[in-house]
Amino acid sequence: MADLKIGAYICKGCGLEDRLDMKQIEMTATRDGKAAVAHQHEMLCSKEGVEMIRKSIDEEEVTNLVIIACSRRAKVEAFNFTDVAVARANLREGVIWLRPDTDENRETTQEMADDYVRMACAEAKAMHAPHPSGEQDLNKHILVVGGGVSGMTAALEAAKAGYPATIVEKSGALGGHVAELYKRTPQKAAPVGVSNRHKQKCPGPEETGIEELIRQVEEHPDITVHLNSTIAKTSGAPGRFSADIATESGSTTTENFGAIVQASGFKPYDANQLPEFGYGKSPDVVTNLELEALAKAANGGPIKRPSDGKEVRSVAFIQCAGQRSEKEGHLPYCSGFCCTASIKQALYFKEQNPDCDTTVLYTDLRTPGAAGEDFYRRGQQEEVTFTKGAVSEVVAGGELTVKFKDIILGEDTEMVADLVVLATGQVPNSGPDPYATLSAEDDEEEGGEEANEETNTVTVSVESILNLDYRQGTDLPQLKYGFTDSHFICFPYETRRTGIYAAGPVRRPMDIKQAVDDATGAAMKAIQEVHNAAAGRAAHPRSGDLSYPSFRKEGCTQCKRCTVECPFGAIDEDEEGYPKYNESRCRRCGTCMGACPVRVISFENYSVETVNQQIKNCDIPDEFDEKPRILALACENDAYPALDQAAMSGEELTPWARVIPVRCLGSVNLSWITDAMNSGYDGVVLMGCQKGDDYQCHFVRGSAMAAERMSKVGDTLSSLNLEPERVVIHEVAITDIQRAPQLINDMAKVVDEIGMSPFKF
Amino acid sequence: MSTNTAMIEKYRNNFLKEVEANVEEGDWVKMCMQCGVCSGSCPLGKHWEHPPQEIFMMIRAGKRDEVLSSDSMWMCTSCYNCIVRCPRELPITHIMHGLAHYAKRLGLAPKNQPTMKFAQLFWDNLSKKGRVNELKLGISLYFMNGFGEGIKTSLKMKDIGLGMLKAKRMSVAEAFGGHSVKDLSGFHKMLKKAQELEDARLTQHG
Amino acid sequence: MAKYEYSFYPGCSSQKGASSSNYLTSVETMCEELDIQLNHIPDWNCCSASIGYAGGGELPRLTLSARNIALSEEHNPGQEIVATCAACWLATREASERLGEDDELMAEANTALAEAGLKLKNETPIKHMAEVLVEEVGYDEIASKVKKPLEGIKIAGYVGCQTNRPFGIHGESYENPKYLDKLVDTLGAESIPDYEKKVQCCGGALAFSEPDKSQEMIKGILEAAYDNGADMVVTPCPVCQMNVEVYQDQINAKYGTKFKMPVVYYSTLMSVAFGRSSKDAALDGQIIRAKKLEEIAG
Amino acid sequence: MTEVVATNETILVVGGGISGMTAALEAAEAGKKVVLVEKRPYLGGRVTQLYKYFPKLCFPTCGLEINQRRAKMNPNLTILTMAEVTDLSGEAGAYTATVKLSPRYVNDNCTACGDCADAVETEVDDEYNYGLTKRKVAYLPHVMAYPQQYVLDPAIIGSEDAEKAKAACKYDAIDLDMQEREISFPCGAVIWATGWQPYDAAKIQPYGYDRYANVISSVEFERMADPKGPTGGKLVRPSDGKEAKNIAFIQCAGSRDRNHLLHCSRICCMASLKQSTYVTEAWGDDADVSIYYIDIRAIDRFEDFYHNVKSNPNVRFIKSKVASITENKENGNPVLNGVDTEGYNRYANEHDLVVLAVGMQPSVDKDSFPVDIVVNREGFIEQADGNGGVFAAGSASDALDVNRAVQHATGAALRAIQVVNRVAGAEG
Repeated sequence: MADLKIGAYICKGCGLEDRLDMKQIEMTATRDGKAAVAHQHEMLCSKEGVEMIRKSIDEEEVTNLVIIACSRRAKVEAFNFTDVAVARANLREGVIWLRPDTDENRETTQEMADDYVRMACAEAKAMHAPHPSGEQDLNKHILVVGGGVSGMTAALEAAKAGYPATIVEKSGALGGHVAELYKRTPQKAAPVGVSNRHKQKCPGPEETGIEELIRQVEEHPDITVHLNSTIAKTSGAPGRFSADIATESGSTTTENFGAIVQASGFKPYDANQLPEFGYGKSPDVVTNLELEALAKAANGGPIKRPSDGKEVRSVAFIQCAGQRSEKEGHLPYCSGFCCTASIKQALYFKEQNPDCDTTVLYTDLRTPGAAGEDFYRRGQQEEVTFTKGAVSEVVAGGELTVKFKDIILGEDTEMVADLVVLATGQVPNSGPDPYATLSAEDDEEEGGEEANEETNTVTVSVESILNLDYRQGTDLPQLKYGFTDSHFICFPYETRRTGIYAAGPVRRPMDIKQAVDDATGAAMKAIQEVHNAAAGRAAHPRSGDLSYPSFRKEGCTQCKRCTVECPFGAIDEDEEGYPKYNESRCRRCGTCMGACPVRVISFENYSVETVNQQIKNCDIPDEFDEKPRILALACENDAYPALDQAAMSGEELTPWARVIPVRCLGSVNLSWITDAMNSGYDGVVLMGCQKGDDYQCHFVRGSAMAAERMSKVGDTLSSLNLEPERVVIHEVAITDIQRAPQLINDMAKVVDEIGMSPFKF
Repeated sequence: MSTNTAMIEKYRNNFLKEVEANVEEGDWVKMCMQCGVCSGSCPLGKHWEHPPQEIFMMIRAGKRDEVLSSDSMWMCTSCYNCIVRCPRELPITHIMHGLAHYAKRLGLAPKNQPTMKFAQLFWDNLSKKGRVNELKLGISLYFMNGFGEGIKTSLKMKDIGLGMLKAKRMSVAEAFGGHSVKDLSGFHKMLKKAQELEDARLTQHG
Repeated sequence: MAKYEYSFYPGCSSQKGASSSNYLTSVETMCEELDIQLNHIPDWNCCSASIGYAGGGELPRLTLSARNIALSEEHNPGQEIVATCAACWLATREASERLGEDDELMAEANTALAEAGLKLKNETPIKHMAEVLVEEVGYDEIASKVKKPLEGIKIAGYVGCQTNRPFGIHGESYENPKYLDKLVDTLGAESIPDYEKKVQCCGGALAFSEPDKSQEMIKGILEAAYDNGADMVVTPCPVCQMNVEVYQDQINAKYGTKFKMPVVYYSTLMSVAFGRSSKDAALDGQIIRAKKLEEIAG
Repeated sequence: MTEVVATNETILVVGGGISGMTAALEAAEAGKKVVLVEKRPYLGGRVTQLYKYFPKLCFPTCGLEINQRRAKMNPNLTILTMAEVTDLSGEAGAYTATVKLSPRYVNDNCTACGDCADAVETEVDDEYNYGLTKRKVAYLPHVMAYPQQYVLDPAIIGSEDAEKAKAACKYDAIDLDMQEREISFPCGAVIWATGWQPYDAAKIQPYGYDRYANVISSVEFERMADPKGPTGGKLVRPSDGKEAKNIAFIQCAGSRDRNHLLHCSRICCMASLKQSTYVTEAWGDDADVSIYYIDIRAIDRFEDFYHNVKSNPNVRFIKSKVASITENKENGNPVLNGVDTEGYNRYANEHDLVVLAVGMQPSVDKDSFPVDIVVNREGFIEQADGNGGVFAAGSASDALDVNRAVQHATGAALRAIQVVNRVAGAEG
């Protein structure tokens, strides 16, 4: 690699030229910033401007670029030079758009600009162009855990795209719970032309199609199926997963995979926890899944009741049985599929005998979408009776008496039925929550995960599904009630274990149609990760990032902070107790870097040093200049964009502020604060994302970690005899367009009150 | 055995089926999703002991006597607000008429229900000559609750009557003969046949 | 050959000496001016309106309308049926649709009709006169016939129920139909577009059996008309016209109000606006005289 | 916009809302060439007009920032804005798409400095705020709009303002001679992500949206709650600017209704629950929220959110489809008339403001797809073999919330990849 040579490229457009002394800017870049070459351009982002830079890189052998123009969020496509290190000085959104255009402000505005030029040059100097690690090759093989409809769909869809899949199914057969169904709810709404008049029927129950799906899976040349098998051990990382597949008989085979889809499905809710509904007291009280067995047994004939084999002439369905309830042992959530499932099952009886009385007792009938509402209509068309009632008790006897409150007629009443079906819910079949267990061992883990623990009222399987040999536990982290769902709305598949994607009811309760969609999406993400890993690219949210953390073994004290605090469990520990990085598990947030007390962790283009150099190279006027300096460390995902938008919206920012974007507040190393304080800054403002249950941190725990660390900064300050008010941390959302600059301006007021820092030299 | 007891025999606890088979548009009742828009739309809603949506629920709940002996259906003024607003397309007005008619046939409708009486008078009046004789209808109406009542009502309506006469919108001539269809026998045979067919359907179900 | 020709179903109340005979008079005048020829359905019978249900079951009632349609199809073949009475129109059109979608009923209806030597084909559209005016004739043509604009008269357009629901005039909303207002404006009078009671039920069916209940609703209709400064109310429905007009004294007596609001038919307005006499416009049929119209008609 | 370079291995994504963006990015990040066609001048679609997402009450622009960054960095992705697919011929693996490009009158030189907007005077209704505010005829649709380029409203062409805008631009970014263009290019698979539109509230006549100022739609209320919105985030009444504290939400406004949309729009219950938190957040104990509903459909884990809202004493739930709305002429309050079906109680309730939870309707009318495709009677695209290489993504396929739309779109990306990979295999 050529020796470091810094090039500064200065844009005069967007009013920069009118507001700033460009000669001065260039001088700052060359004199203070040590830029070997400097070029100005009327409009740097124009074709000509970009060509000028390109030419300079090629002919003047520039290795590290400083783009002195607009925000790093603007004109990204234009300044996207991948072969060199690029730093950007934000003089447009960062300076002139946030400062009033008046003579008395000209001086401070210029100082601001000059500082950002110095900082960017210093940053550039400490940067290297990131290069892919080549840590793993392309492995297109997808491991699918679970052979139900979700797992089979994931495998099949992947294989259809040319990615071989291996299914590991615990039981002796493919098909999962769907194989236990007599029929499934219709997947489509009424076609064009079907009028609403009830004489024209909406779609009814249909074949499950599971046999066909199994056939396709079994016949596909690129799909391997292991039955009666479990995952004994999973090690490695995306692109180089290694899984030990153990059969019941005890034999184990080890295979390598590029990515994993976990489709371990759900466990039926244990109805023995519903004695009030007579379950266990009468064989004629069954769960919705048990009813499917009866229907299958009847196989088109009349459904008989278990107790005496008498044909069922009246049946009551109790919705939300053990669900949507705060009661001990009940599921607090709604399983989503049960309303349509009960309609479907009522139609099993109607299909046999239209005179069979079928009553669905519900509180809210939940049949969403086009297909859902049409299926509700179909139920009504076949004369299924829907009664808005809250069931209190089922009394077992010769025939069953269902006691309920009719909410419409406002009366306590009862009905008799030959058979009672409990619409019970789905319990996720997930492994132990790594953090629920970890938090027992590690104090650090509490706080953030408390919520998780207390909401885990549902009894979750303690049996591991994946048996990951990760430092941070054997299975996918859970969110709530044992579901492994991601907490993102916009990015539903982003789990906290890169390259492992949950699909189906293990992720959230769902019906067949959603499970199929979900599994297809999970397969998509797995395929994508296979390619990311091979190319050394980061996955969401820093998609495409080639930088990855490395550490200086000599300096490491084996404190384990990095291995414990990594939100993604990317870092293991080697035999000697040193951190062992797994690049393709890493999401490049830098939380490890922020955690490291001895500053040995860094990325090529983002390190303790790159930020430290920016802090140090900001010019600190002495006390008597009455020109304080306020350092703002802003999350690049939310706080920094908020400041950009503030600039576009004409908000004002104090001229004392110097803002440095960080990948995540989790990457903020305490040393930056102390160094800033030592070098005379008067205040520090940290701006990160919301933490806690509804966290908005794109790295899940980054902002929470930062908050924990900062809680200790007070001691550092007092040891320097500095007022604690000088360092504040705020949760800032991307929409805080007025608030974001205001928070920094507030610090300026504070400094005004408590006075300048004594640490100016 | 009265039709009523016959029906109870046949349908036992399933009033919904009874309604489907015997009440005009009764097979729509099952489609109600209990939103209540009909009840809220009825201009006479406050006078209903049980509004339509509740009646539909009562039918499903098998509350036969309460429904059929109810005064509620007779409150319908056929304004069609419920029909046009019903999200499930139930012809509620017709169902209410159907229920009222069915209740009356079974002799369960409340005695002396004024609208029932008027509606019957109206029907008798029109079926006699094929066209309504407003004068006779009016008179019989005033006297439907007996002679004394009749005189009172007549006096109360006197001014209106005079006004109508004056405006030639009422004619004493109507008292004698009055308007009629020409093919009266054909008309009566037709109605008789229609009635037979209607009864047949009922008894066949019953 | 007239410009428009229809098979006409006048209905009981329009007969000589009946409660809306004045409606027929003004309709005939209006049609003369608009060159609409009305061929009466020979020997038509009562539709049993919507109140016939207590005595008449579904089939007998449907058969009544079936007979009228059958007669029309036999004697006025190819002509659309037009009714001026809301109840007549509704009952006939409903019967036609119900029989159209239920073969069993259709067969039974024809069995009964056979007794009177009739057969229902049920191929005839059934329209209300208001539909004819709005959809066939159109406001422009109506405007072109106006000789005496009804200037200075503020008129509340009261559409009521059965002309409006469940069928109504194409393109109009059930809650806020505008065609009467447009018609009023077309005739040179001042309309009240946001007259809030324009589709309020007058309790027609219960006027006799439950006078208190219906009169309470009529009171609201009249109050709103006064509140909006109306000189008179116009309506397309004989039941509405009668109810809202004739009970005003009783309502005044009961509630101490001072209602004296003329209630006229659109056909009366049009006859006057078209320059015809009070008699042709049947203004003498008003129980509460519409003086402002009489002045214009002269 | 330069000509599009595409082959039969290219995936065409129609619609740049959250679903289209997701499908396009997932495919592009898996190494596929993708052309993304968006009708609006910017990406993001309807979610850019939302203030918050349920159930986290986080901000859509937060995820949009990430997706925009993904789009900016990805060389496999070609984005065409102000573009519409007018024709799609051929078959799976070999389609030809015809796209109409409307003139933006602003080229890539634009730096979003905003000088043109300052220069022009004419203002028109701002569709971004559903016409609740005006915008200049030279405008950036919203502060985070990407591409970050201004747009000239066609209305401006030939006017004085046009010249003013051109004169104000220092970067020669305004090109008044831009013409509508039509381009054609090949593609192997198509992802149809044209999304949804709010049901026209005026059609729900009993509720008088077109007659009463204080009856508004849920999408309008969403803009109102946004600090960047027409009222600066203040919950006030359109009629008189009075603070709206007593607010009613009417569920199934246009949904589950044979007079309007037969389907359940799925999101409206959660949307109203979410919006009720705007009210309780704004007014605390003075907030008075009433939610009129038939069934509250807070599916799966959303139940928690419902549970939390229900536990707020200032939020009432009334099981009733409101029959009609009238207006109290004295104070302009909408009056809701109906029956509480739980025990039959009639009501005539006055509120400061009424929000109609309008349903989701497919953006594309069922008869105007440029390609033969299977739709149900509600106009949503059904998954069917007959659709060849065309795959629906997001709410073009059903009424879906954002999370499920993204989930669905991710799957659609794979189905498209299967097709183009077959092509690649065949072509070796």
